[in-house]
Amino acid sequence: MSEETRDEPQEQSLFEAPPMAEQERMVEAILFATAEPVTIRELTGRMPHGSEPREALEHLRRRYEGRGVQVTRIGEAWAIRTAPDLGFLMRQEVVETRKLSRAAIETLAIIAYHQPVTRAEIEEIRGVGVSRGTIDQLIEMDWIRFGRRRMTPGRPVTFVVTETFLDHFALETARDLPGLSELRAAGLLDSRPPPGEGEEDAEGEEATDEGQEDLFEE
Amino acid sequence: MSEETRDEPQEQSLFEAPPMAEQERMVEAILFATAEPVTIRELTGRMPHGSEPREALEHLRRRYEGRGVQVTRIGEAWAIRTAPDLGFLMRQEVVETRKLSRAAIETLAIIAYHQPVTRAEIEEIRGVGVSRGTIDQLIEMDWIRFGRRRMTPGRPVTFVVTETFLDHFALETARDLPGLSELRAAGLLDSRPPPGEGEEDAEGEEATDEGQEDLFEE
Amino acid sequence: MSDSPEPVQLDVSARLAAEALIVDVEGFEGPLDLLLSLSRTQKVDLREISILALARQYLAFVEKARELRIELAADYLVMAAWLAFLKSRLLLPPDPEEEGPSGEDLAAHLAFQLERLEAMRRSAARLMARDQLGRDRFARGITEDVARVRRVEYTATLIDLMQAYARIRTRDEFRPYAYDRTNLLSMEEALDRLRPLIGFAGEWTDLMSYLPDSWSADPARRRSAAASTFAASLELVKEGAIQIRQGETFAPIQIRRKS
Repeated sequence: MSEETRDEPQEQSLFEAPPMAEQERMVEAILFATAEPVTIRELTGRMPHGSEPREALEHLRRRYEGRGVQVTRIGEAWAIRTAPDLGFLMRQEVVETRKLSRAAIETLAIIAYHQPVTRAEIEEIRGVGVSRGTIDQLIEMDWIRFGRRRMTPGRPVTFVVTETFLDHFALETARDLPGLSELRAAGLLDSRPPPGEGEEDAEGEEATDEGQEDLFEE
Repeated sequence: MSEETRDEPQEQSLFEAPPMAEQERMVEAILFATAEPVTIRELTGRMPHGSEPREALEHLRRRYEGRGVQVTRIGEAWAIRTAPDLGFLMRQEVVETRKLSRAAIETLAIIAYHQPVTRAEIEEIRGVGVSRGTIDQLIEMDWIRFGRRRMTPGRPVTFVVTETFLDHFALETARDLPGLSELRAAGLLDSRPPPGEGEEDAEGEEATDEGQEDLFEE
Repeated sequence: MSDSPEPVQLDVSARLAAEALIVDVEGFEGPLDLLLSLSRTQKVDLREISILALARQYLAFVEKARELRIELAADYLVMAAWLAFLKSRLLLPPDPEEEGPSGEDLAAHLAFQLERLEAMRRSAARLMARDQLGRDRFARGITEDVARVRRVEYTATLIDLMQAYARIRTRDEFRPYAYDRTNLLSMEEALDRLRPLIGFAGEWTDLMSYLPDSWSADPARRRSAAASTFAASLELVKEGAIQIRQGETFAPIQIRRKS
């Protein structure tokens, strides 16, 4: 097999250099397989006598124009390199999905049910302070955004949920969020209403759906 | 209603795969970047959603036909390798591998042609015991690995060749082994039991042949 | 790939070669290898081989080796015994009373084994003659690693959201007890206080100097403020914003901005 094929070009080289197309193939193979960028001198040394590596290199460089890899000059040497616009393929993003922290999901729930709502109001409802990081995280996820400023002293900023939020939770509007009595019916509310209050709540549900402000006042 | 119809194409366009020419460039860049064969699964994972690496590979393979480097299939993976006729240029890159003993070469050939094959079967074919060192050496070179256990008494372990083996000997699949079909036609790959003790083995023989096909399919 | 050991001189006669065959048992990989080697002297297709002649040659070989007092491995002798038995079967007319396989069947199987071994030898040679990676074909010289970037994506379901809300509303019915305590500095408060101040802490400074003024006099308030400020400082260390140190047990805890 390879014995003859290996010897042949060498013998040929005694007389004349291989055709340019062949030289181009050679440069291509050498640039591909060599562990470091290759200089013209090195190419000359490795290719059959009489070869013109500079010209072959130029042909090769043009052939790779616009391809996924490119024939690139690095100082005095040449190498094949990934096209710059495809560098992103050499990075593999591993996405790790984590559940939102309790603080974040509670803050989000309050904003969704009570929007527009100020930070002070959120803290009052949660009964604990809301860290800046939690708000930042929800804004970064594009689940909440700033609403209008409240027309009260200090003109505090309010928070509302975004379209992205509605998309994620498959809601048309924040009003579609189930009301308290529905939560209770679904077993999501542990505490039992005081006797007799159940009826009242069923009606109150109507009101809840209408205005979230009402719910907050409750 | 109209909302839904408007949303659908939008979602599609979000995941629209890049044009095939662009996918070809991407496959080119990924294959060029590594010395190891890259599986279709890995390509799919790294390319944008909806890409068709199999088709892109086919385009790329054709593009490199006759070039100094070639797009080569190795089992379920793909790699770029220099054209074999240019090996003479790469004297500097030649890795001196440990010379394999005759026993190791024969054992390797028997595993390749008879896989999956048990140690007892290798010994039966060679007419001599297989030393542990021989098997260990081939496993260490990552040319053979353990296959499934044979469902016969004692559940002996079997050996099969690896992708590294295919890559090393420029084989697309184990089916491309030289002379495989002739050997099979001549019945030389049958595990023919010695006369008089074959009855219970007759079934096992069937299973062996099937197993081999199975493995090729993988 | 030659089976017989390398002859020292190429011009020695066939007789000498035959002797070498007898003397050098080590050169063979077992009885089957020896049989294959002997069968080659018949110069016929392995399927046509005379097993009888082969058995005679093998037995003669074993006999000769014994005369020369060469130690023969057990498997050579087992093969010899088996071939002697096979020879008798092939020579004698078949006994209809006798159970078991006929001499022809046994001979055919031996021929099959030899042919198969020969075929594997040829295949091994063809395999090794292929273009090999690292000798005739080469892999990429300059490789690029795939950098794995970890990205955390937070998520929640509608159920999570509703449960969270339900939790708060349920809690509403009993007002949180801790919140009523005025002598309690929360970690969030301490963090809010510490965060803008650390920008100025280029040097190591005592953590206690960061307590709010109104919190350092009363021991209860001071305790709470110290604890929450310390917790807040650990949070900032975790974020990589500051460094923290303590010379020894009970020594002042010092912090400074991470440059």
